[in-house]
Amino acid sequence: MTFGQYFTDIFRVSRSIAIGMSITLKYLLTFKKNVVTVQYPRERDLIPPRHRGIHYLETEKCVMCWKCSDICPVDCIYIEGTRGADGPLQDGYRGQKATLSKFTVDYTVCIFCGLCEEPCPPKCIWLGPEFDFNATDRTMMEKNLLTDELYTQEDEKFVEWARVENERLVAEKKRLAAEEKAKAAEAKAAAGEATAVAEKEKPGAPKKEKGGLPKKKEKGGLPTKKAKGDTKE
Amino acid sequence: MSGLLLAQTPPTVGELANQWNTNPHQGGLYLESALYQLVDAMGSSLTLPPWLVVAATLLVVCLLVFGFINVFGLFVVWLERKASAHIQCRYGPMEVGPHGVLQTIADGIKLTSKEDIVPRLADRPLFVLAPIIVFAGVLVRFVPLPFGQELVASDMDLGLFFVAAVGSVEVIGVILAGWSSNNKWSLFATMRTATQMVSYEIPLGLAFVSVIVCAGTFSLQEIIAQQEGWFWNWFILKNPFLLLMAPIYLVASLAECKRAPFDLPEAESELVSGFHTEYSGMRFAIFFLAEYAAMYLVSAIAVVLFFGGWWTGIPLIDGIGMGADASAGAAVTGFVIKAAVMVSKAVFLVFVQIWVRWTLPRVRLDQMMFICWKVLTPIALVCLVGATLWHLASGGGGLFGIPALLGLDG
Amino acid sequence: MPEVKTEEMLLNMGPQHPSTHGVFRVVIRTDGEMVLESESHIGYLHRCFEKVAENNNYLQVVPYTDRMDYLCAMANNLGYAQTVEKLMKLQVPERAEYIRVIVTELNRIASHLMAFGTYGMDLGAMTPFLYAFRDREMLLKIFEKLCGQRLNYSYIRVGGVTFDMTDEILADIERFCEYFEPDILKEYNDLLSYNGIFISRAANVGVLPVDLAISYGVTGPSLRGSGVARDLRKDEPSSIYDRFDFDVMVGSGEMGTVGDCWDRYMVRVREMTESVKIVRQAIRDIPSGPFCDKKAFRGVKPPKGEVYHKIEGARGEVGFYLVSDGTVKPYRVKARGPSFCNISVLDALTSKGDCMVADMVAIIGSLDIVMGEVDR
Amino acid sequence: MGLESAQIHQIVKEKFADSVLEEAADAVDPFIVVKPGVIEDLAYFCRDDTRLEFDLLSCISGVDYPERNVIEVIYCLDSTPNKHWLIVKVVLPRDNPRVRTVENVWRTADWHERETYDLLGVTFEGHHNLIRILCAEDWVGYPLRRDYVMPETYRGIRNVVY
Repeated sequence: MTFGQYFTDIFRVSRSIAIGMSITLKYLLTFKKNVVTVQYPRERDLIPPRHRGIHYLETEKCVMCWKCSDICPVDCIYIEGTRGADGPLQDGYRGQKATLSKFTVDYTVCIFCGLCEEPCPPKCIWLGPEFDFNATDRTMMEKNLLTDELYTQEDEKFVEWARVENERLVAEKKRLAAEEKAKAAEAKAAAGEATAVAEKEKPGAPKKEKGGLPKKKEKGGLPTKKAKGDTKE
Repeated sequence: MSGLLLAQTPPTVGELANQWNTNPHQGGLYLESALYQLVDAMGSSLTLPPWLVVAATLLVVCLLVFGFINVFGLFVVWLERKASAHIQCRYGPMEVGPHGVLQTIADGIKLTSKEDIVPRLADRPLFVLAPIIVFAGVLVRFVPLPFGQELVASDMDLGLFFVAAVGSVEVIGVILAGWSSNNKWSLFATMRTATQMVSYEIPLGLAFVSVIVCAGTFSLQEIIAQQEGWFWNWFILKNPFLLLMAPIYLVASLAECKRAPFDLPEAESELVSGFHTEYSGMRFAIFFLAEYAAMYLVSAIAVVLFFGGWWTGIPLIDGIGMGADASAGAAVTGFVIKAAVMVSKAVFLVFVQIWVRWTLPRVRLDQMMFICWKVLTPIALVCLVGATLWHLASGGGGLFGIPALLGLDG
Repeated sequence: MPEVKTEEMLLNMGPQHPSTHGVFRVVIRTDGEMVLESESHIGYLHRCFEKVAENNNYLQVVPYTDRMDYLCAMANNLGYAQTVEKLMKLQVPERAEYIRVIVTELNRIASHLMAFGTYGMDLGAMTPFLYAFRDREMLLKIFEKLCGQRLNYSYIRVGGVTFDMTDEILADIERFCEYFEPDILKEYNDLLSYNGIFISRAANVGVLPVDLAISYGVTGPSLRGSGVARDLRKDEPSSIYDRFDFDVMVGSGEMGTVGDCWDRYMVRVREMTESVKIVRQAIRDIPSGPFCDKKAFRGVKPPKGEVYHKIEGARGEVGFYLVSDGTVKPYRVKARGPSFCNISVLDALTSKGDCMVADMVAIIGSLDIVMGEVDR
Repeated sequence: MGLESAQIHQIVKEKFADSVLEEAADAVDPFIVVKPGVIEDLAYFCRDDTRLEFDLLSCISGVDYPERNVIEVIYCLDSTPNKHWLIVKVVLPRDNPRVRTVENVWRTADWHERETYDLLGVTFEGHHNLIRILCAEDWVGYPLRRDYVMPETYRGIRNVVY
């Protein structure tokens, strides 16, 4: 190492350190506009409609075809019940021929892959926007979607709030997007007709949207209280 | 000292203090001597043996310093978490108290209530002793450290020397901690600590010496007193070589208190948590506190040596309460201002340490040694010689002595 | 002076160690700080992917592929889906191909961001990690919007993709590219890549010569860091990668020797730019039309046969050897995880005697392994 | 791109005329089946021949066929300079699958062979360290064989069946 290189190295390292420190200082001084985290239980981030959280079951639609539990790669869905007296179902959608006594999802096993949504003929099971339930025991993670309350009474208030909050966030996002669009349109108008509107056309491909958050039949928990399981034998 | 305590006719406490404390600046607000005077004033009615009074006085002083360390530790841990959070686009602690200021207290309570685990194969006595030694090593260095004008536990003639000398005690504690944990990773950290802290005392000592040469005294009070006046009278601006020496001191002090980028002894991605891997609960808290106390210590010494101690650098403000004819209110105001200036300067340097930590990656062991022995030490040696010669040539005037040289110095 | 006697020490690095990126155990023989020899032990995260795949049908295997390389799950999905499609000679719709390219490249960026961040953290710089996570979060939000999950997407399946790309998401992606590409990457480089301490830690450390790398089957950015321009996106463009214009980044020994940790690291940082390039082109060209083969989605039954298919994942060659016996379940799925081969070179790199314990961390970090993929 | 697979097969067949048992040219991915005995020579040839230069061993996979009572070991070779590939198979008897190791040819074969040994019980003769890699060292049985039965317990840990 030559004498000159020795000092160049010291200078180079010091300079790079100074650059790095100026970056962090910049962030420190302007942290108000940089902060990206949210204070979780009090603020929430937007949960998009396609979010795959815990299951929703529309009990009255279910025809007990076992398709969801068949497709489940980890076999976490257990269904019990009867399929009605008058033989096999011809039309599953309006059949209402099934009486469920048990529809259990074991959340210690479930991997939230969403495969159970697709084969369901009446589309009565889907993965909803909720994800934050807790348990103090392994066995409590096994939820009977017919009877078990996913949340305690206390938590339900929170869940309800979270739903409202999410709707607010969606609305705000939409508003912002609309504003942006308006602004962009304005800018385009200002730019004049010089630019061709060539790439405006975007595909209107088939959509498989759930259309916002699933509306719940009852407040909180899972919309399944009605069909409380009394098995007909 | 033993002769003193066994003296036939017990001396009054004031005499004792005078005999013991040979400082020429008697009569100020030095904590130790102030307490002696206090005791002395009411002493005639007390019939306590003098050694007890001395011991009690020392204990009170010690507790005051200890309290300061605790409060400071609570504050700086919060500052570090907040600063790092804001650097990293986060909020940091927000829940306990406004902006989470009480978070550290909550954490402290949590730590004290945690189980105190000693590994089965650990060397129990040494394991228990280690955090105490580490903390004592830091605490004892606070003795000559001024917190404000005449606000010092004990003003020693050889204050700076004392700081450098007892600094090594901390190393012993860290080595004990790593060794007694009976953990190979802790042992790694121990060896790293030993090499690092012993090595970095050289540039640190050279920085001390260069200031001592310019100031002509070891006493921290006296060193600060010499930097009175405009801010160009600060040592960093008195002498261009000291201007170079200040960054050397700051880098070496980073290494001395094991802060990033020299946090090899605790390198959490390499050694899990270094020498305090096996510690939990209160013992861990003591290590933690010692680290932050050491951060304040090196920063405060940097302030004393290079950045004008308690002087604001503007004579108008510094003059408040100075002089014999100052009113009591002005004196108190001046005293408070000086203490505040001293502490806030040190806290700013602590903040710089935090800022550096959250920016830079860690160096490797050989690079750490390279920086010490091949970069800092030679440059510090050159600076020492240069500073001495400059001091002799310029006579120690402010702003590198240039105004004095040009005859502008009043 | 009498010779100083030192004692060698056997040290277990892992399975629980902050810098092994998962449950990976290396037994290292050290002399002080020097590593004399190392021996890797894997298998702590073995989940029998291949056995599970035998017992599930073709559709049910998809969620398991997510969990191999969970940082770049799209590439695994894509590799598996294309393997089955190759066996079935199934043509997926054009739009699906474009969506696949977009999401795979975005996932590559997310994965490289993770590699960038954790590498900084391995070397002691905490802040770049958080910055990388901040930007990765944007991508994860886009993925969440697109397919409902943030890591284990199960998005690309045999026959297409599960959800259509909406205009809104495309706009989000465009916004991300706008935000990310020149500015943020420059900031990363200033903060970490060209930092003096970082360079001294990463340059000339863990030099991986080309012949050693190829002999050990190292692929992906780790191989390109050694100066070999092998990128399956260019060499054997599996889907529509030949339609895009991008460069293959190779290490050049800019800061030290070719094939050192810094080169491997820098290849990843530079590849993010290229991925953004691809994404921009794909967004520009994306056609309209169906996004999946509805028939294939209901269930597939490939003919008898066997096939090996490889694509370029974020860490290298993601390969699937698939044997079908003509039923709805695969007879055998063998997954070739790039991390499995990449990490096997570690012992050769660290046993040369010039490696310190701190370098060990740097080397493991620069190989960028995901234990889910090593152990499967 | 390098050579077509037919050309590669031709080159291999020229050299190992007697040892190539089968050539599946019209499969989705064409492959050749060779005698187990020549695999190391073939590997050296494939790596060192200037026309082939298969310097990268992508993967080694084993497939168990209980009906045919064989285990197939499949070598997927790749060439970084020539950008072509080759799939070589050896067919081994199921009760005693033994084949010569190729770890001296490609270092990566070390781990791949250990994995194949671990999961399928194929013994690679000459391998320097043929021990289990993914399963625990005292694991019993070869999990990827079709007739493998999951043990009830392992060292007292119950096997949970969902």
